[in-house]
Amino acid sequence: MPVRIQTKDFDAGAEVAALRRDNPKVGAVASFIGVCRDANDGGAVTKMTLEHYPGMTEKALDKIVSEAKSRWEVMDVLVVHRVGELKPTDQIVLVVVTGAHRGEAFAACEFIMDYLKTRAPLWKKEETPLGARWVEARSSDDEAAQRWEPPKSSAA
Amino acid sequence: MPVRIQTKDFDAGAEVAALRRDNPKVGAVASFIGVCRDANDGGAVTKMTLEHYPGMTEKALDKIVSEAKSRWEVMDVLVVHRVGELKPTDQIVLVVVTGAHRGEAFAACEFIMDYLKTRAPLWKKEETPLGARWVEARSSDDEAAQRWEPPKSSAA
Amino acid sequence: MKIKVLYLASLREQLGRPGEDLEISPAGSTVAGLRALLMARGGAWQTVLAQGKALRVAVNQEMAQPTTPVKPGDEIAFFPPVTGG
Amino acid sequence: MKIKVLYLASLREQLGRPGEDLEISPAGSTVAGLRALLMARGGAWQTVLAQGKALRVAVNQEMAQPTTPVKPGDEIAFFPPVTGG
Repeated sequence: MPVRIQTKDFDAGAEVAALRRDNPKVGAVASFIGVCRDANDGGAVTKMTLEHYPGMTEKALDKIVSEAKSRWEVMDVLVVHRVGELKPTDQIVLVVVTGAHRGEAFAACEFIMDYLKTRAPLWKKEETPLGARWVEARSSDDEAAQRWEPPKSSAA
Repeated sequence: MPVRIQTKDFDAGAEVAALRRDNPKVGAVASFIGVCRDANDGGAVTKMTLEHYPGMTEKALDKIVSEAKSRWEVMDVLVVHRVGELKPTDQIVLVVVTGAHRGEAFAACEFIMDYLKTRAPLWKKEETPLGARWVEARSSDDEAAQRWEPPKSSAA
Repeated sequence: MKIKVLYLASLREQLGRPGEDLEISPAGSTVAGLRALLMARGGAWQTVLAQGKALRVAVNQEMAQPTTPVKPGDEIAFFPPVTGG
Repeated sequence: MKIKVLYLASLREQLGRPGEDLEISPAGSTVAGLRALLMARGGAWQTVLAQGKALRVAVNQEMAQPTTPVKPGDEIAFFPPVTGG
Protein backbone atom coordinates (compact mmCIF):
# COMPACT_ATOMS: atom_id res chain seq x y z
CA MET A 1 0.00 0.00 0.00
CA PRO A 2 1.56 3.29 -1.06
CA VAL A 3 -0.52 5.26 1.49
CA ARG A 4 -0.81 4.73 5.25
CA ILE A 5 -2.55 6.70 7.98
CA GLN A 6 -1.39 5.70 11.46
CA THR A 7 -1.08 6.96 15.02
CA LYS A 8 2.30 5.34 15.67
CA ASP A 9 5.65 6.79 14.66
CA PHE A 10 7.54 5.60 11.56
CA ASP A 11 11.18 4.67 10.96
CA ALA A 12 12.06 6.69 7.87
CA GLY A 13 15.28 4.77 7.18
CA ALA A 14 13.49 1.41 7.32
CA GLU A 15 10.65 2.69 5.12
CA VAL A 16 13.11 3.90 2.49
CA ALA A 17 14.95 0.57 2.52
CA ALA A 18 11.67 -1.34 2.18
CA LEU A 19 10.54 0.85 -0.72
CA ARG A 20 13.84 0.38 -2.58
CA ARG A 21 13.68 -3.39 -1.95
CA ASP A 22 17.21 -3.56 -3.38
CA ASN A 23 15.75 -2.86 -6.81
CA PRO A 24 18.85 -2.38 -9.03
CA LYS A 25 16.90 -0.07 -11.38
CA VAL A 26 16.53 2.58 -8.65
CA GLY A 27 19.11 5.35 -9.00
CA ALA A 28 17.38 8.11 -7.02
CA VAL A 29 15.46 8.26 -3.75
CA ALA A 30 13.90 11.60 -2.82
CA SER A 31 12.21 11.86 0.55
CA PHE A 32 10.59 14.36 2.82
CA ILE A 33 9.77 14.30 6.53
CA GLY A 34 7.39 16.87 8.01
CA VAL A 35 8.07 17.51 11.69
CA CYS A 36 6.03 19.09 14.50
CA ARG A 37 7.63 22.42 15.51
CA ASP A 38 7.45 24.11 18.91
CA ALA A 39 6.12 27.34 17.42
CA ASN A 40 3.75 28.38 14.63
CA ASP A 41 2.53 31.79 13.50
CA GLY A 42 4.74 33.33 16.16
CA GLY A 43 3.22 31.45 19.08
CA ALA A 44 4.51 28.56 21.18
CA VAL A 45 3.03 25.11 20.50
CA THR A 46 3.17 22.50 23.26
CA LYS A 47 1.12 19.75 21.63
CA MET A 48 -0.81 19.07 18.46
CA THR A 49 -3.71 16.84 17.50
CA LEU A 50 -4.10 15.67 13.91
CA GLU A 51 -7.57 14.70 12.74
CA HIS A 52 -8.47 13.00 9.48
CA TYR A 53 -11.57 11.82 7.61
CA PRO A 54 -11.20 8.03 7.70
CA GLY A 55 -11.69 6.61 4.22
CA MET A 56 -11.58 9.87 2.33
CA THR A 57 -8.07 10.80 3.50
CA GLU A 58 -6.64 7.52 2.15
CA LYS A 59 -8.56 7.94 -1.11
CA ALA A 60 -7.39 11.53 -1.56
CA LEU A 61 -3.75 10.52 -0.94
CA ASP A 62 -4.05 7.55 -3.32
CA LYS A 63 -5.30 9.94 -5.99
CA ILE A 64 -2.40 12.35 -5.40
CA VAL A 65 0.09 9.45 -5.65
CA SER A 66 -1.54 8.23 -8.88
CA GLU A 67 -1.35 11.69 -10.36
CA ALA A 68 2.35 11.98 -9.42
CA LYS A 69 3.04 8.62 -11.08
CA SER A 70 1.23 9.70 -14.24
CA ARG A 71 3.13 13.00 -14.42
CA TRP A 72 6.67 11.76 -13.74
CA GLU A 73 8.74 8.66 -14.54
CA VAL A 74 9.03 7.31 -11.03
CA MET A 75 8.97 3.76 -9.67
CA ASP A 76 7.54 3.52 -6.17
CA VAL A 77 5.93 6.00 -3.82
CA LEU A 78 5.18 5.81 -0.11
CA VAL A 79 3.14 8.28 1.93
CA VAL A 80 2.80 7.78 5.70
CA HIS A 81 0.78 10.37 7.62
CA ARG A 82 0.30 10.24 11.37
CA VAL A 83 -2.87 11.27 13.16
CA GLY A 84 -3.68 11.74 16.85
CA GLU A 85 -1.59 13.52 19.44
CA LEU A 86 1.89 14.75 18.55
CA LYS A 87 4.43 16.93 20.32
CA PRO A 88 7.26 19.13 19.04
CA THR A 89 10.04 17.16 17.27
CA ASP A 90 7.60 14.30 16.48
CA GLN A 91 7.47 13.19 12.88
CA ILE A 92 4.15 13.98 11.13
CA VAL A 93 4.48 12.85 7.54
CA LEU A 94 6.86 10.89 5.32
CA VAL A 95 6.90 10.95 1.52
CA VAL A 96 9.41 8.76 -0.35
CA VAL A 97 9.75 8.50 -4.13
CA THR A 98 12.12 6.16 -5.98
CA GLY A 99 13.05 6.43 -9.63
CA ALA A 100 15.85 6.04 -12.13
CA HIS A 101 16.74 9.74 -12.15
CA ARG A 102 16.80 12.49 -9.53
CA GLY A 103 14.89 15.25 -11.32
CA GLU A 104 11.71 13.20 -11.61
CA ALA A 105 11.99 11.83 -8.07
CA PHE A 106 12.43 15.33 -6.58
CA ALA A 107 9.54 16.79 -8.58
CA ALA A 108 7.12 13.97 -7.70
CA CYS A 109 8.06 14.17 -3.99
CA GLU A 110 7.53 17.93 -3.78
CA PHE A 111 4.30 17.73 -5.81
CA ILE A 112 2.88 15.10 -3.43
CA MET A 113 3.67 17.28 -0.40
CA ASP A 114 2.15 20.39 -2.01
CA TYR A 115 -1.04 18.55 -2.98
CA LEU A 116 -1.26 16.75 0.36
CA LYS A 117 -1.13 20.15 2.09
CA THR A 118 -4.09 21.50 0.10
CA ARG A 119 -6.14 18.44 -0.93
CA ALA A 120 -5.93 15.72 1.70
CA PRO A 121 -8.53 16.00 4.49
CA LEU A 122 -6.27 16.39 7.53
CA TRP A 123 -6.54 19.08 10.18
CA LYS A 124 -4.17 20.27 12.88
CA LYS A 125 -5.25 21.58 16.26
CA GLU A 126 -2.49 23.17 18.32
CA GLU A 127 -2.24 23.48 22.09
CA THR A 128 -0.65 26.80 23.03
CA PRO A 129 -0.16 28.63 26.34
CA LEU A 130 -3.23 30.70 25.33
CA GLY A 131 -5.36 27.62 24.70
CA ALA A 132 -6.16 25.31 21.81
CA ARG A 133 -6.58 26.59 18.25
CA TRP A 134 -7.28 25.03 14.89
CA VAL A 135 -4.50 25.85 12.44
CA GLU A 136 -5.65 28.11 9.60
CA ALA A 137 -4.99 27.15 6.00
CA ARG A 138 -2.12 29.14 4.45
CA SER A 139 -2.27 31.01 1.19
CA SER A 140 1.40 30.07 0.66
CA ASP A 141 0.32 26.42 0.52
CA ASP A 142 -2.31 27.25 -2.10
CA GLU A 143 0.34 29.04 -4.12
CA ALA A 144 2.75 26.10 -3.81
CA ALA A 145 0.06 23.73 -5.11
CA GLN A 146 -0.94 26.16 -7.85
CA ARG A 147 2.54 25.90 -9.41
CA TRP A 148 1.74 22.37 -10.55
CA GLU A 149 -1.48 23.28 -12.36
CA PRO A 150 -1.39 23.37 -16.13
CA PRO A 151 -1.54 26.98 -17.36
CA LYS A 152 -5.12 28.06 -18.01
CA SER A 153 -5.95 28.42 -21.67
CA SER A 154 -6.47 32.04 -22.64
CA ALA A 155 -8.43 31.14 -25.79
CA ALA A 156 -11.93 32.60 -26.06
CA MET B 1 31.21 18.69 9.49
CA PRO B 2 28.52 19.15 6.86
CA VAL B 3 30.56 17.29 4.20
CA ARG B 4 32.08 13.82 4.38
CA ILE B 5 33.87 11.67 1.82
CA GLN B 6 34.10 8.03 2.87
CA THR B 7 34.47 4.51 1.51
CA LYS B 8 32.07 2.92 3.98
CA ASP B 9 28.30 2.85 3.63
CA PHE B 10 26.03 5.28 5.52
CA ASP B 11 22.82 4.81 7.51
CA ALA B 12 20.52 7.46 6.04
CA GLY B 13 17.96 7.20 8.85
CA ALA B 14 20.62 7.67 11.53
CA GLU B 15 22.20 10.58 9.63
CA VAL B 16 18.83 12.35 9.35
CA ALA B 17 18.15 11.85 13.07
CA ALA B 18 21.61 13.18 13.97
CA LEU B 19 21.16 16.24 11.74
CA ARG B 20 17.75 17.06 13.27
CA ARG B 21 19.20 16.59 16.78
CA ASP B 22 15.62 16.93 18.09
CA ASN B 23 15.76 20.61 17.20
CA PRO B 24 12.16 21.80 17.78
CA LYS B 25 12.57 24.57 15.17
CA VAL B 26 12.91 22.00 12.35
CA GLY B 27 9.65 21.53 10.46
CA ALA B 28 10.96 20.09 7.21
CA VAL B 29 13.62 17.53 6.29
CA ALA B 30 14.33 17.02 2.59
CA SER B 31 16.74 14.28 1.62
CA PHE B 32 18.14 12.52 -1.38
CA ILE B 33 19.98 9.23 -1.80
CA GLY B 34 21.80 8.46 -5.03
CA VAL B 35 22.08 4.74 -5.71
CA CYS B 36 24.27 2.61 -8.00
CA ARG B 37 22.12 1.10 -10.78
CA ASP B 38 22.78 -2.13 -12.65
CA ALA B 39 22.60 -0.39 -16.02
CA ASN B 40 23.66 2.94 -17.53
CA ASP B 41 23.45 4.31 -21.06
CA GLY B 42 21.74 1.08 -22.08
CA GLY B 43 24.54 -1.23 -20.91
CA ALA B 44 24.81 -3.53 -17.91
CA VAL B 45 26.97 -2.38 -15.00
CA THR B 46 28.41 -4.98 -12.65
CA LYS B 47 30.62 -2.76 -10.51
CA MET B 48 31.65 0.85 -10.21
CA THR B 49 34.68 2.68 -8.86
CA LEU B 50 34.34 6.24 -7.61
CA GLU B 51 37.44 8.41 -7.60
CA HIS B 52 37.84 11.83 -6.01
CA TYR B 53 40.46 14.55 -5.64
CA PRO B 54 41.28 14.45 -1.93
CA GLY B 55 41.13 17.94 -0.49
CA MET B 56 39.52 19.65 -3.46
CA THR B 57 36.39 17.48 -3.41
CA GLU B 58 35.66 18.42 0.21
CA LYS B 59 36.34 22.10 -0.51
CA ALA B 60 34.08 22.09 -3.58
CA LEU B 61 31.25 20.45 -1.60
CA ASP B 62 31.72 22.89 1.30
CA LYS B 63 31.37 25.75 -1.16
CA ILE B 64 28.19 24.27 -2.66
CA VAL B 65 26.71 23.84 0.84
CA SER B 66 27.62 27.43 1.76
CA GLU B 67 25.99 28.71 -1.41
CA ALA B 68 22.82 26.73 -0.67
CA LYS B 69 22.70 28.18 2.85
CA SER B 70 23.10 31.70 1.51
CA ARG B 71 20.34 31.25 -1.08
CA TRP B 72 17.69 29.58 1.09
CA GLU B 73 16.50 29.81 4.69
CA VAL B 74 17.65 26.39 5.83
CA MET B 75 19.16 25.20 9.11
CA ASP B 76 21.53 22.28 8.69
CA VAL B 77 22.95 20.45 5.70
CA LEU B 78 24.75 17.13 5.42
CA VAL B 79 26.48 15.72 2.34
CA VAL B 80 28.02 12.24 2.46
CA HIS B 81 29.64 10.93 -0.72
CA ARG B 82 31.19 7.51 -0.99
CA VAL B 83 34.31 6.70 -3.00
CA GLY B 84 35.97 3.42 -3.91
CA GLU B 85 34.29 0.27 -5.20
CA LEU B 86 30.50 0.06 -5.31
CA LYS B 87 28.07 -2.43 -6.79
CA PRO B 88 24.46 -2.08 -7.99
CA THR B 89 21.99 -1.17 -5.17
CA ASP B 90 24.83 0.37 -3.10
CA GLN B 91 24.23 3.89 -1.84
CA ILE B 92 26.52 6.50 -3.43
CA VAL B 93 25.52 9.87 -2.01
CA LEU B 94 23.29 11.33 0.69
CA VAL B 95 22.13 14.95 0.91
CA VAL B 96 19.96 16.04 3.83
CA VAL B 97 18.63 19.56 4.44
CA THR B 98 16.64 20.68 7.48
CA GLY B 99 14.64 23.89 7.75
CA ALA B 100 11.48 25.45 9.09
CA HIS B 101 9.57 25.12 5.80
CA ARG B 102 9.46 22.53 3.05
CA GLY B 103 9.88 24.75 -0.03
CA GLU B 104 13.30 26.01 1.02
CA ALA B 105 14.47 22.58 2.17
CA PHE B 106 13.46 20.95 -1.14
CA ALA B 107 15.09 23.68 -3.25
CA ALA B 108 18.37 23.62 -1.31
CA CYS B 109 18.54 19.81 -1.47
CA GLU B 110 17.97 19.67 -5.23
CA PHE B 111 20.37 22.57 -5.83
CA ILE B 112 23.13 20.77 -3.90
CA MET B 113 22.65 17.59 -5.95
CA ASP B 114 22.66 19.51 -9.25
CA TYR B 115 25.82 21.43 -8.35
CA LEU B 116 27.52 18.33 -6.91
CA LYS B 117 26.90 16.57 -10.24
CA THR B 118 28.63 19.31 -12.24
CA ARG B 119 31.10 20.97 -9.85
CA ALA B 120 32.47 18.44 -7.36
CA PRO B 121 35.56 16.54 -8.57
CA LEU B 122 34.27 12.97 -8.50
CA TRP B 123 34.49 10.45 -11.31
CA LYS B 124 32.76 7.15 -11.97
CA LYS B 125 34.31 4.20 -13.74
CA GLU B 126 31.94 1.38 -14.59
CA GLU B 127 32.71 -2.30 -15.06
CA THR B 128 30.56 -3.74 -17.84
CA PRO B 129 30.52 -7.10 -19.66
CA LEU B 130 32.41 -5.27 -22.46
CA GLY B 131 35.09 -3.97 -20.11
CA ALA B 132 35.67 -0.93 -17.92
CA ARG B 133 34.64 2.56 -19.03
CA TRP B 134 34.77 6.03 -17.52
CA VAL B 135 31.30 7.54 -17.34
CA GLU B 136 30.86 10.53 -19.65
CA ALA B 137 29.50 13.81 -18.30
CA ARG B 138 25.85 14.40 -19.27
CA SER B 139 24.50 17.52 -20.89
CA SER B 140 21.28 16.96 -18.92
CA ASP B 141 23.28 17.49 -15.72
CA ASP B 142 24.68 20.76 -17.09
CA GLU B 143 21.15 21.87 -17.91
CA ALA B 144 19.91 20.94 -14.43
CA ALA B 145 22.69 23.01 -12.84
CA GLN B 146 22.09 25.87 -15.28
CA ARG B 147 18.54 26.34 -13.92
CA TRP B 148 19.99 27.75 -10.69
CA GLU B 149 22.13 30.41 -12.36
CA PRO B 150 20.92 34.00 -12.11
CA PRO B 151 19.64 35.19 -15.49
CA LYS B 152 22.40 36.92 -17.46
CA SER B 153 21.99 40.67 -17.61
CA SER B 154 21.09 41.84 -21.10
CA ALA B 155 22.19 45.42 -20.40
CA ALA B 156 24.94 46.81 -22.63
CA MET C 1 -34.70 10.20 1.54
CA LYS C 2 -32.08 9.26 4.12
CA ILE C 3 -28.59 10.78 4.03
CA LYS C 4 -25.63 10.84 6.40
CA VAL C 5 -24.02 14.17 7.25
CA LEU C 6 -20.58 14.58 8.88
CA TYR C 7 -19.03 17.65 10.53
CA LEU C 8 -15.26 17.49 10.80
CA ALA C 9 -12.49 19.28 12.75
CA SER C 10 -13.46 22.82 13.84
CA LEU C 11 -16.97 22.39 12.39
CA ARG C 12 -17.64 19.42 14.66
CA GLU C 13 -16.71 21.52 17.68
CA GLN C 14 -18.63 24.61 16.58
CA LEU C 15 -21.76 22.62 15.74
CA GLY C 16 -21.45 20.40 18.79
CA ARG C 17 -21.78 17.07 17.01
CA PRO C 18 -19.74 14.76 14.72
CA GLY C 19 -22.62 14.19 12.33
CA GLU C 20 -26.21 13.02 12.00
CA ASP C 21 -28.54 10.92 9.91
CA LEU C 22 -31.09 13.10 8.14
CA GLU C 23 -34.35 12.54 6.29
CA ILE C 24 -34.71 15.21 3.61
CA SER C 25 -36.91 15.82 0.60
CA PRO C 26 -35.37 14.19 -2.47
CA ALA C 27 -36.64 16.80 -4.94
CA GLY C 28 -33.71 18.58 -6.61
CA SER C 29 -31.37 18.13 -3.65
CA THR C 30 -27.89 19.59 -3.99
CA VAL C 31 -25.01 20.43 -1.69
CA ALA C 32 -26.16 24.10 -1.68
CA GLY C 33 -29.71 23.03 -0.85
CA LEU C 34 -28.56 20.90 2.09
CA ARG C 35 -26.40 23.72 3.37
CA ALA C 36 -29.37 26.13 3.24
CA LEU C 37 -31.53 23.58 5.06
CA LEU C 38 -28.96 23.28 7.86
CA MET C 39 -28.46 27.05 8.10
CA ALA C 40 -32.22 27.46 8.56
CA ARG C 41 -31.77 25.89 12.01
CA GLY C 42 -30.37 29.28 13.06
CA GLY C 43 -27.81 29.94 15.82
CA ALA C 44 -24.39 28.31 15.30
CA TRP C 45 -25.75 26.57 12.20
CA GLN C 46 -26.42 29.87 10.51
CA THR C 47 -23.07 31.49 11.40
CA VAL C 48 -20.79 28.46 10.93
CA LEU C 49 -22.23 27.46 7.56
CA ALA C 50 -22.59 31.06 6.28
CA GLN C 51 -21.86 31.52 2.58
CA GLY C 52 -18.80 33.69 3.13
CA LYS C 53 -16.99 31.02 5.14
CA ALA C 54 -14.16 29.02 3.57
CA LEU C 55 -15.97 25.71 3.81
CA ARG C 56 -15.35 22.45 1.96
CA VAL C 57 -17.95 19.81 1.18
CA ALA C 58 -17.39 16.21 0.10
CA VAL C 59 -20.10 13.90 -1.23
CA ASN C 60 -19.28 10.21 -0.79
CA GLN C 61 -15.70 11.17 0.04
CA GLU C 62 -15.12 13.11 -3.19
CA MET C 63 -14.77 16.89 -3.19
CA ALA C 64 -18.07 18.48 -4.21
CA GLN C 65 -19.42 21.79 -5.55
CA PRO C 66 -22.57 23.67 -4.47
CA THR C 67 -24.34 22.21 -7.50
CA THR C 68 -23.32 18.59 -6.79
CA PRO C 69 -26.51 16.48 -6.47
CA VAL C 70 -27.33 14.74 -3.19
CA LYS C 71 -28.91 11.29 -3.61
CA PRO C 72 -30.42 8.74 -1.21
CA GLY C 73 -27.81 7.09 1.01
CA ASP C 74 -25.13 9.69 0.26
CA GLU C 75 -22.51 10.66 2.84
CA ILE C 76 -22.04 14.44 2.88
CA ALA C 77 -19.14 15.89 4.88
CA PHE C 78 -18.65 19.55 5.81
CA PHE C 79 -15.16 20.63 6.86
CA PRO C 80 -12.74 23.59 6.90
CA PRO C 81 -9.78 23.99 4.48
CA VAL C 82 -7.22 21.28 5.16
CA THR C 83 -4.02 21.80 7.17
CA GLY C 84 -2.17 18.46 7.31
CA GLY C 85 1.39 17.65 6.38
CA MET D 1 60.29 27.17 -10.34
CA LYS D 2 58.93 23.94 -8.87
CA ILE D 3 55.29 22.97 -9.31
CA LYS D 4 53.24 19.83 -8.67
CA VAL D 5 51.04 18.46 -11.45
CA LEU D 6 48.25 15.91 -10.96
CA TYR D 7 46.41 13.80 -13.55
CA LEU D 8 43.10 12.44 -12.33
CA ALA D 9 40.61 9.74 -13.39
CA SER D 10 40.76 8.89 -17.11
CA LEU D 11 43.68 11.30 -17.62
CA ARG D 12 45.81 9.40 -15.10
CA GLU D 13 45.20 6.20 -17.06
CA GLN D 14 45.74 7.75 -20.48
CA LEU D 15 48.95 9.51 -19.41
CA GLY D 16 50.19 6.53 -17.41
CA ARG D 17 50.94 8.44 -14.20
CA PRO D 18 49.12 10.07 -11.28
CA GLY D 19 51.23 13.21 -11.40
CA GLU D 20 54.74 14.59 -11.27
CA ASP D 21 56.89 17.33 -9.82
CA LEU D 22 58.06 19.72 -12.53
CA GLU D 23 60.63 22.45 -12.81
CA ILE D 24 59.41 25.07 -15.27
CA SER D 25 60.37 28.59 -16.29
CA PRO D 26 58.58 31.13 -14.09
CA ALA D 27 58.25 33.79 -16.80
CA GLY D 28 54.59 34.47 -17.58
CA SER D 29 53.45 30.97 -16.62
CA THR D 30 49.74 30.24 -17.02
CA VAL D 31 47.54 27.16 -17.15
CA ALA D 32 47.50 27.42 -20.95
CA GLY D 33 51.30 27.68 -21.02
CA LEU D 34 51.73 24.58 -18.85
CA ARG D 35 49.28 22.66 -21.02
CA ALA D 36 51.25 23.60 -24.16
CA LEU D 37 54.48 22.54 -22.46
CA LEU D 38 53.05 19.12 -21.63
CA MET D 39 51.55 18.67 -25.11
CA ALA D 40 54.98 19.31 -26.61
CA ARG D 41 56.02 15.92 -25.19
CA GLY D 42 54.07 14.42 -28.10
CA GLY D 43 52.34 11.02 -28.17
CA ALA D 44 49.56 10.55 -25.60
CA TRP D 45 50.40 13.97 -24.12
CA GLN D 46 49.55 15.69 -27.36
CA THR D 47 46.28 13.83 -27.99
CA VAL D 48 44.96 13.66 -24.41
CA LEU D 49 45.62 17.33 -23.65
CA ALA D 50 44.50 18.58 -27.10
CA GLN D 51 42.62 21.88 -27.08
CA GLY D 52 39.35 20.40 -28.33
CA LYS D 53 39.08 18.01 -25.38
CA ALA D 54 36.65 18.72 -22.57
CA LEU D 55 39.32 19.14 -19.94
CA ARG D 56 39.17 20.82 -16.53
CA VAL D 57 42.09 22.38 -14.69
CA ALA D 58 42.34 23.33 -11.03
CA VAL D 59 45.10 25.45 -9.50
CA ASN D 60 45.58 24.86 -5.78
CA GLN D 61 42.27 23.00 -5.72
CA GLU D 62 40.23 25.86 -7.20
CA MET D 63 38.80 25.68 -10.72
CA ALA D 64 41.04 27.59 -13.12
CA GLN D 65 40.90 29.19 -16.58
CA PRO D 66 43.54 29.05 -19.36
CA THR D 67 44.73 32.49 -18.26
CA THR D 68 45.06 31.59 -14.56
CA PRO D 69 48.70 32.25 -13.48
CA VAL D 70 50.90 29.41 -12.27
CA LYS D 71 53.21 30.35 -9.39
CA PRO D 72 56.04 28.56 -7.55
CA GLY D 73 54.78 25.71 -5.37
CA ASP D 74 51.36 25.57 -7.03
CA GLU D 75 49.43 22.31 -7.37
CA ILE D 76 47.91 22.06 -10.85
CA ALA D 77 45.41 19.26 -11.54
CA PHE D 78 44.15 18.15 -14.95
CA PHE D 79 40.94 16.11 -15.05
CA PRO D 80 37.88 15.29 -17.19
CA PRO D 81 34.37 16.72 -16.57
CA VAL D 82 33.02 15.38 -13.28
CA THR D 83 30.54 12.51 -13.00
CA GLY D 84 29.85 11.90 -9.29
CA GLY D 85 26.58 11.78 -7.43
